[in-house]
Amino acid sequence: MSLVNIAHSNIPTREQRLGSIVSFEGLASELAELSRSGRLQDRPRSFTQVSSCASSCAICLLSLIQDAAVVNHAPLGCAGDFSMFNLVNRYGLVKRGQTPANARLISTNLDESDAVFGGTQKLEQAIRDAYERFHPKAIFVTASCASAITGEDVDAVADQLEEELKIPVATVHCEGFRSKVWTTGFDVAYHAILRKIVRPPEQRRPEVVNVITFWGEDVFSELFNRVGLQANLVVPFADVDRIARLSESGATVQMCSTLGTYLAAGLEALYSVPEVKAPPPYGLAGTDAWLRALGRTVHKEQEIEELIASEHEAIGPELEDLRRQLKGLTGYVAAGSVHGHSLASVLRELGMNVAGGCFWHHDPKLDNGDPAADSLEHLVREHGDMPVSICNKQAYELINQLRRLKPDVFIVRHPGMAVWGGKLGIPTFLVEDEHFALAYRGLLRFGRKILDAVNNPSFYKHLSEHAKLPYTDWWLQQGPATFMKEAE
Amino acid sequence: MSTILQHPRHLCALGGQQSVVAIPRAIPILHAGPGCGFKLHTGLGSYNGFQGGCYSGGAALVGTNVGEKEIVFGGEQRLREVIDGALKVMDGDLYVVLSGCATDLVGDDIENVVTQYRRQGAPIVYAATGGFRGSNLHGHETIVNAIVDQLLTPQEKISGLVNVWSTVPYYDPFWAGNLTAIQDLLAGLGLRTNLLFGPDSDGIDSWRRVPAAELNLVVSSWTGLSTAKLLNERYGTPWLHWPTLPIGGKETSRFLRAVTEAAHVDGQATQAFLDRQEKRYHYYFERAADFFLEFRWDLPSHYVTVTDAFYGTGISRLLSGEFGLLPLRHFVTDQPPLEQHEAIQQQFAVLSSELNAPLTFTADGDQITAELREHPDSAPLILGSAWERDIAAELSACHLSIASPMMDRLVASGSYFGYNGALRLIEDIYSMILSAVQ
Amino acid sequence: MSVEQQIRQRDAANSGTGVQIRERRLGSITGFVGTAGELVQIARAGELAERERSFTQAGTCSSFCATLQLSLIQDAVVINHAPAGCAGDFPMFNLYNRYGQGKRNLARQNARLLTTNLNEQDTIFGATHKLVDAIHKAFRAFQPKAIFVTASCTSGIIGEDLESVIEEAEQELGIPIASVNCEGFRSQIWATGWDAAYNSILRKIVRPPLQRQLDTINIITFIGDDYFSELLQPIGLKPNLVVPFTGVKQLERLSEAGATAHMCSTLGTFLAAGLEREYGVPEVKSPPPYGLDSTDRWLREVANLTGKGAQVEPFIAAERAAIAPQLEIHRQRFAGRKAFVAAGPSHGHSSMEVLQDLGFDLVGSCMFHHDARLDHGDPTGDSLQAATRHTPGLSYGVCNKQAFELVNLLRRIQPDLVVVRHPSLALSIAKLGIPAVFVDDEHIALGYRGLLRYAHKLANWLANPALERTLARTTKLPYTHWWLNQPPFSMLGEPR
Amino acid sequence: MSATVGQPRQFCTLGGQQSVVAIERAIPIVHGGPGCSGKIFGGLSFFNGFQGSGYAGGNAVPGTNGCERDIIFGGEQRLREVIDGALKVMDGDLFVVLTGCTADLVGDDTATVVSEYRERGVPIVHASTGGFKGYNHLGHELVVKAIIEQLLKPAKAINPKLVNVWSVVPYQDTFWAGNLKAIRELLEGIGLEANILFGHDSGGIGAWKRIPEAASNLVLSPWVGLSIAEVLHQRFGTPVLHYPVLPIGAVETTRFLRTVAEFAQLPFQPVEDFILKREGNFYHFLDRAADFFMEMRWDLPGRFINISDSIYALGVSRFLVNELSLHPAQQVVTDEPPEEHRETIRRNFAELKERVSAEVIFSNDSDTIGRQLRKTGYDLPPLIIGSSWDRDLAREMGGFHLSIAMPVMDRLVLDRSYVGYEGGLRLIEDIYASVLGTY
Repeated sequence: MSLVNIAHSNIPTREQRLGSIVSFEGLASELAELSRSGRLQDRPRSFTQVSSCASSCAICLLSLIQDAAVVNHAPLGCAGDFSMFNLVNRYGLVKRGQTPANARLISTNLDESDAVFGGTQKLEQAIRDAYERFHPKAIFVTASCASAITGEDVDAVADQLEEELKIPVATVHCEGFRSKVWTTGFDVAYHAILRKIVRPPEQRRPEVVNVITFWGEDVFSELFNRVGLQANLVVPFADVDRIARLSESGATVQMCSTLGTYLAAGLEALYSVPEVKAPPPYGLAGTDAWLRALGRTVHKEQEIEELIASEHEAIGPELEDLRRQLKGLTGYVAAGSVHGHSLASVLRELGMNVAGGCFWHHDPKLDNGDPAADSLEHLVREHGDMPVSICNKQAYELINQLRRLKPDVFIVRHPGMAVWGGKLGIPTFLVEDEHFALAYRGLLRFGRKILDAVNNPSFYKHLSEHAKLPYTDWWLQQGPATFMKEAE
Repeated sequence: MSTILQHPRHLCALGGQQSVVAIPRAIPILHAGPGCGFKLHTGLGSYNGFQGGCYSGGAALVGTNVGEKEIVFGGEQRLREVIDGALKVMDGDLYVVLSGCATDLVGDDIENVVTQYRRQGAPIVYAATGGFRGSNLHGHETIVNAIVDQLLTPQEKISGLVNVWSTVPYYDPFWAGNLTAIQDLLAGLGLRTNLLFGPDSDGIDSWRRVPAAELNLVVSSWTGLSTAKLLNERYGTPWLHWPTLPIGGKETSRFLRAVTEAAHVDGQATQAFLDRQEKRYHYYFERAADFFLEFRWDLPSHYVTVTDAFYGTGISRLLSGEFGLLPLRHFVTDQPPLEQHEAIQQQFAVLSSELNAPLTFTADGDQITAELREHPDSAPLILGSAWERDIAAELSACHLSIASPMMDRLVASGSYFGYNGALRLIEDIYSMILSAVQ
Repeated sequence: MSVEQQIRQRDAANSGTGVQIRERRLGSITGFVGTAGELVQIARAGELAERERSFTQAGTCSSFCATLQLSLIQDAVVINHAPAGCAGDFPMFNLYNRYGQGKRNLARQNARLLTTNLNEQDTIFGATHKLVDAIHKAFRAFQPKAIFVTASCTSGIIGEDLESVIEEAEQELGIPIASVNCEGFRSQIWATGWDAAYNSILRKIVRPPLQRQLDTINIITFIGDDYFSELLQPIGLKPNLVVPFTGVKQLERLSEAGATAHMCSTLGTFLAAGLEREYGVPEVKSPPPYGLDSTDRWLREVANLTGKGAQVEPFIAAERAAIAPQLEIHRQRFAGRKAFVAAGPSHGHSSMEVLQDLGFDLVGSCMFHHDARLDHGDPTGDSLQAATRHTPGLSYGVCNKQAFELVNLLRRIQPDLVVVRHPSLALSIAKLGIPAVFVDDEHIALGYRGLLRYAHKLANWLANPALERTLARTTKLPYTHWWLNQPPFSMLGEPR
Repeated sequence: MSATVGQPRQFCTLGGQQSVVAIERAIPIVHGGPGCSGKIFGGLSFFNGFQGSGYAGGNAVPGTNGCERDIIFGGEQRLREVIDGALKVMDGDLFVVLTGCTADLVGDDTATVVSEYRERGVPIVHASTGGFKGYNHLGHELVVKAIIEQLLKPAKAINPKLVNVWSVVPYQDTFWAGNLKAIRELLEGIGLEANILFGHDSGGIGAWKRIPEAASNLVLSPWVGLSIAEVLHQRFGTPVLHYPVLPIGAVETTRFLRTVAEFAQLPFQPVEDFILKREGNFYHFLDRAADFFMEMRWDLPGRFINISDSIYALGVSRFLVNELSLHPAQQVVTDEPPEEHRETIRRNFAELKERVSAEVIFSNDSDTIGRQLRKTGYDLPPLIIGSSWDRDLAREMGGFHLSIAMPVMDRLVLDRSYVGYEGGLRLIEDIYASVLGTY
C-alpha cells in the first residue's frame, strides 16, 4: 500500500510517487479522466517564470512547531522566507492569546569555501548552536540545492548529533531542484516527523481526531465538541510531545489532502490510525460528506446527522440572502490543487458562476489511492464541469486567462499572485486564513467577504488605471498554453 | 448650543493665542487670569503633538494675570502696565491683546486702551476672546479678523499672489507641514503663495501684503471663510473655498485644477505638473498593492473618522475612493456653525450612495464611545484623537491619532496634505497595525 | 464697602466650603530679591510683603494644581464647571495618568474628566442646570466613588451656586460630591489649588479612623515612583503614597496612619495640618528628606513619632557609609561647577541641598513663590533656612515663572547647570546655551541612594550639551536688546 | 568565514535580483532553483517594508526553475529556452541573467550563452551570483559591474554637472526609494545633476548609458559601491568622492553638501543659500520640539543602540548624538563589512570627548548580539534602532524599539526617508511615535 519506509531518510518526489504534473489546459472532467486512467502527463514549458520550492513548504510547517528548531543547511538566500514564517509565528501566537516570540530558525550560511571544502563541520556547530540557544525537544535539518550538489552527508551529521544531544535530529530532504511540485516539501517534512517524532501509542484515545492544518484559526473544535470529539490540530503551533502522540488518536481528517496526504496515509500504515477518506469540508455537499465519513470512522453517525441538520438550519436564511446578492456574479479561482477545488465548490454553493480555475499542480491520485477522497471528481460531480489550467504560478499565463475571462471577482490562495488580478482592475482577494471558508459558517463568511470586495472596487480600478503590465503587446494576444511543449 | 464634554478635543476662544504664536515675531498679550495662557499652551501645543512654545509661546507668554483686585475694581490700569512693559521687553513686530473670561465679564474697555497705543504708532491690535465666547477655532477667526480690520491698509495688486488660509495653527498638529505642502504645490502651478503663519511666513510683512493678493484660498472646513468675506468686502479680492483635505492622487489633482481655474493660470503648465506628481504617487501606490492584496492577516475593511470635516471627508475619499475601504461611521467634532452642517453632509456623501455611513455632529467623548459600541464586532480602523485609544482597545480595533489632542505622537514638519501626504498617512496607518499584530 | 471688606466677605462665604488663599493664610508672596538669609529673617518676623511687577508674563492658576491631584484618583471624576479653555490641561493629566498606571501595572485608561463648556448664554442666564446634567452624565459613564466639581473664573464671577446643586445630587446619587474653590483669579499662588483640593478631600472623603495603623506613614506626593520604601522599610515602616493613583477607599483611611510626612511641604502643608488637627495624625515638621542633613533629621523625627528610635541610628550610619565612596567621586567630578535652581519653594530648597551635597557651587536660586510660614506654623519646617544653613548670603529671588527675569539673570551669572522644575521654562534657559535639567521624577534624588541616582542623571545631561548648543546657535530669544541690558528685577515694584 | 546566522539581516548574492527590479524597465532572469527568486522576494522585498512586485518583480521574474535533469545534464539549453521566451513575453529595455547555486555549482557556461544574445544586439548581461558567493551587498555590486563591463561604452563628452550616485542598496535598505529621491533633491539643490540609476523616474537603461558622461562618482556609503567606483575609474577615468556617512539632520547634511560642493568646485553662494534655507526650516521644528526633549517627564531613552547595516549605524548615531544629545550605547554593525573598511567605520562613529563614545561590535547573529547587549545595565529604558528581529530583545530589556534595518516586518514603507534635513525630522517623529505609543 503506501510507500512509507521510515528506515530511509528520503522519499520519492510527488512526480515520482503520485505522477503529479504542473501543466495542463482543458476541462476539469478531462483532467479527472486522464488522472483516473493513469495517462496524465506533464507538458514542460519552454518559457517559465519563477515558482516555489520544497524548502519553503518544509520550513513553513516545521518552523511553527513551538519547541523544535530548524537548521537550514544552505546559503543565506534559502532563509529568504524566515522573515515571513517569523511573522506567521508571532501573529499566530498573538491570535492564540500568547506572548509573541521569534521562530527558532538558524542558517548555516554556506559560503564559497564551504562549497569547495564541504560544510559538515559548520552543520555540526549550527546544530549545537540551535541546541544551546533554543533548548529544543527536536531539531530538523533542512537540506538545500547547495548542500545536495556539494555532496554533504547531512544524515550522518544528524545521526551523530542525535546521539550526542539525546534529542531527535531529523534530516529533511527538501532540496529545491528535486521537484517541480513544491508540496513535496510537506511530504519530506511529514516523513521526518513520522521517522523521528511520532511514537508508538501508549494508550489509545478514540475521541481525539487529528486535523492536519496550516496556520488557520481552530474552526473544528466548535463542531467536534458538539459530537463528543476533540480536535487535535497539527503541525503548526503544536509541540513535539503532542505530535509524538498522533498515533493514539481515533482518526485523521484533513482540510486539504494536498497538504496532509502523506502524513494521514503514514499514520494509518504505521499505527493504523484510520484516515478519513472524503472530499474536503467546503460547501454544503463537501462538508456533509466529510462529516459523514468521519462519523462512520468513529461510530458517531447519529450525532453527526443531528449536527448536519442543525447547522443547515442555522445558516439557511443568511445563505439564501447571500445567494440572492451574489446571483449572476462570476468568480475565478487560483490556488493549490485540492484547496482550489474547495474554493471553486464554495463559489458554486453561493450561487455564483465559476469561469474556471488555475491550480498550481495536480496529483492524479493521493497516497491513500481511494477515489472517494478525490476532490476533483467531487467538484465535477457536485458542481459541474469547468475549464481548468494547471501552472506552477506562471503569472504570464494567468494574466492572459484573466484578461480573456474578465471574472467579477478573482480569489487567490498563494503569495505573489493576487497583485496581478488587481492590476487588471479585477476585484481580487487572498484567502488569508484557509479555514475562513470552511464548513457551514465559513460559507457565510466567504460570501460576505466577496460582497465587500465587489462593493468597493475603487482600489483595483485605480491600480489598473496606473499600473503598466510587464508584458509585450504580442504576448497579451497569445493563448495561455502557447509555451507548453508536447508531453515528453 | 455648547454641550457638556467628556474628554474635550477643542478649547476656548482664548486658545486663539496659539495663532498669534504661529505668526513669526508676533507677541500675544493675555489680559486674563494667571493660568489661562499655560493651560492653553499645554492643551493645544505641548500635549497635542508636543508642539513647543517657539518664540513667544509657553513661558514667554505675556499676561496681566488678573487677580481679585482687578475683578473687583477693573483691570485697565493693570493692562496699561503690562503693555508698556511688553513694548519695551518683548522684541516683536506685532502685539495682539487677548481678553480672557474674567476681564470680558467685568467689562474692561480693552479696545479703548489698545486703540490709544495704536494711535501712538504701536503695531498693536485687540481681539475679544473671552473663553465663554466660543471655541479656539472661533478665537482664531476673531484674531485674524481683528488684525485684518485694525492693521491692514490697501496695497497695489501683485499678480499671481495667493493668500493661504488653512487649518488652525497648533490646534491641527499638522498645520505647519500643510502650509509648506500648499506652498510647494502652488509653486508647481507658477503661483506665489503668501503664508500668514509658520516658518515659511514673513510675519508682519506677509500680513501687510494680504490686500495685494489676487486670490484668497481658504483650504479648511469652515474657519477662514469669514476672513475671505471680510477681505472681499474691503479689497474686492475673490476667494476659493476648498472644504476637504486634498490628499492622494485624485483629490489633490482635483484641488489643483480648481486653483488653476480660480487663479487664471495656464492650464498646460498645470497638467504637466499634475502628470509628473501623479506618476510618482502611483509608482508607490503600485508597489504597495501587493501588501493590500496579499497581507495575510486582519487588515480592517471598515474605518471611522472622529475629527473635523476637513480631515474626515478628505481621508474618507482617499481610503474609500482609492484604497477600497468601507466607511462605518463619521463624527464631526469641531462644532462647525449650524449653517455649514448641510454642506458638510454633502461633502461626506460625495463618494457614492451605498458607501454612505451615519454622520454625527458631536464633540463629546461619551457620545462617540456609546455610538461606536453599537458595532461590537466590526473591529474598524479608528482615525481620531488620542482619547479614542480606549474605545479602540475595547473593540480590538486599530487606531491612529490624527486629531487634537494628540498625546501619543510627536509632530515636527509631518503632514497628510497632497500626494506625499497620502503616502505618509498610509505608511502611518498600516505601520501602526503591523506593529500591533506581532 | 472698601476693597478689603469686599474681599473679606467673599472669603467668609467661601470659608464654609472653600479654603483661604495662601496670600492671606500663609502670607505668601511672588516677588522678592535679596539673599536667602534676608528672606528667612523677614518671613520669620512676619514682615514679608508682596512686591508686584508692572510687566508680567502669564503664570499658572490654582485650577491647574487642584485638577492635577484630583484627576489622578483612580475611581473619582472631576467636572470642571468652566468654559472649554480651562480644560486645556486635560491632555497633560491624561498622559500623566496613563504613564503612571503603566508604571504601577494598573490597566491603562483615560483620566475621568468632564467640562460643562460654559458659553456666552450661560454667563447671562447661569449654568447650574448644566452642572446637574454633567454630574448625572459622569455618574452614568464612570460609576465613580466620588465627584469633584472644580470652579473657574467664569463660574466664580457669574456667582454660580455650586453647593446647592451638589447637596441635591449627593442625596440622589449617594456618593460624596465636593466643590473645589480653585477659581483662577483668586490667587497668584497656584499652590492654593492643592490646598483647595485637599480641603475637599478632608471635608468629604477622609473618615474617622476605624483602626489605627501606626506603622503606616502617609506621604503626600506628585506622580514620582516610590523611593520612600527604601528609607522606611528598613526601620519597620510602610509608606502610603497619596493622593495620585489611589482610590477613594484608601483616602477615607488617611486618618489611620501613624504620621504624615512630605516630599514637598509646599504641596502637602494644608492636608498634613488638617489630618493632625481633625484626626490627631502627627505631621512630620522637618523639611523633606533630600540631602544628607535633612534626610537624617527627617528620619529621626519619623522614627521618634512612631517609636522606631532604636533602629534609625544604625540605619542612618549604615546608609551614609554605603554611599560615601561613590558620593566622594561625584563630589570631585562636580567640584567647582556652578549650579542654579528654579523651582517651587520646598522642592526647590531640597534640590539646593542635593546639589550642595554633590559638590556643586550654588550661585543662586529663584523660586516661584514663598510661603512666609506653613500651616503648622513651626519654624523647624522652614526648608529655605535648612537649605542655606551654611550659605545665608546666597542670592535668592522669587518670581512666579517670569521667564523674562530668569533669562536676564541667568545670562549674567552663566551657571554650568540649571535645575528647573516647572514645565515650559527649560526651553528659555537652553536657548542661552545653558544645560537645563528638568526634574521629571521628583523622588529620584530622595534619601541617601537618591544622591547617587541624581548624580548619575546630572552627569548624563552635562556630558552632551549638543541640544542646548544647537538651540543657542539657531534660535532667537523674544526679548529686546534693551531689556537684556536692564537689571533683572527692574520691573519689580516696591514692597506693599 | 561566515558564521551561522539566527535571524538573517541580509541574504545571498542572488539578492542582486532586487537591484535589477529597481532599474526602470529592467527584467531579471534567474537561472537557478525553482524557489530561490521567490524566497529572495519574500525576504528582501515583501516582508521588508511590504515592498511589492512593482513592474516586473515578485512572480513576474522569468526563471529556469532548474530540476534534477538540469543538475545532471547541465542547464544551458533550458536557459536559452527561457531567454528566448523572455525576449518575446517580457516588455523590458534591459535583461540581466543571474545564476543561482545550482547553475554555478554544476558549472553551466552562462556567460557564453548570454554573450551570444548580446552579440545579436540584445541588451542582456550576466552576473554570476550563486548564493554561496556572499551576501546581497556583493550581489548588488556584481550586477552593477556586470552592466558596466558588458554594456557601457566610453562617453563622447563629459557633463561637468552630472554625478553618478552609488549609495544605499535597493530593497536591502527598506527606505532606498525615498532615500535616493532625497539625495537627488539635495544634489540638485546645490546645482548638480544627480544620476541615481535606481527607483522611480531614475531613467532606466538611458540613465545607465550616461554613466560614463559623469564628471564624478559619489560613493555615499561606508563601503558598498567603492568597487563599482573603482571599475568606473579604471574604465572611464571618472574621479571618485567617497563620503562614508549617510547624512541625517542639519549638521551632517550641511557638512555633506559643502564637501560635495568643494569637490565639484561649485560656486559658493548658491550652495550656502540652499543650505541656509533648509537649515532654517529644520531648526524651526527642532526648536518647536525642544520643549518636548527637555521636559518630557518620562522615560525618554537615555541610551540608544543601533543594530543595522554600517550605513545606518553611522548616520543615525551621529545625528542622535550631535543634534539630540542622546548617548550611544553599543553600536552593532551587521553587514559584515570587509576587514579593510572596518577601521574607517569605527573612526566615523560619533566621537564625544568625555566617556560617551560607544563600543562598536561587528556581528550579524542575533544570539551573539543579544548576549553582548545584556551585559550592560541601563538606568533608563534604552532605545534599540534595529530590525524587527530585535523587538523581543527590546521588550526583554524594558526598552523602546524602532525598525529601520532589514527585515522591517512591522512597518509599511512607501517613500519615507531619513536622509537630509527633512529626513532628520522624520526620524525624530518616528522614534518618539514608538516611545509615546507605549503609553
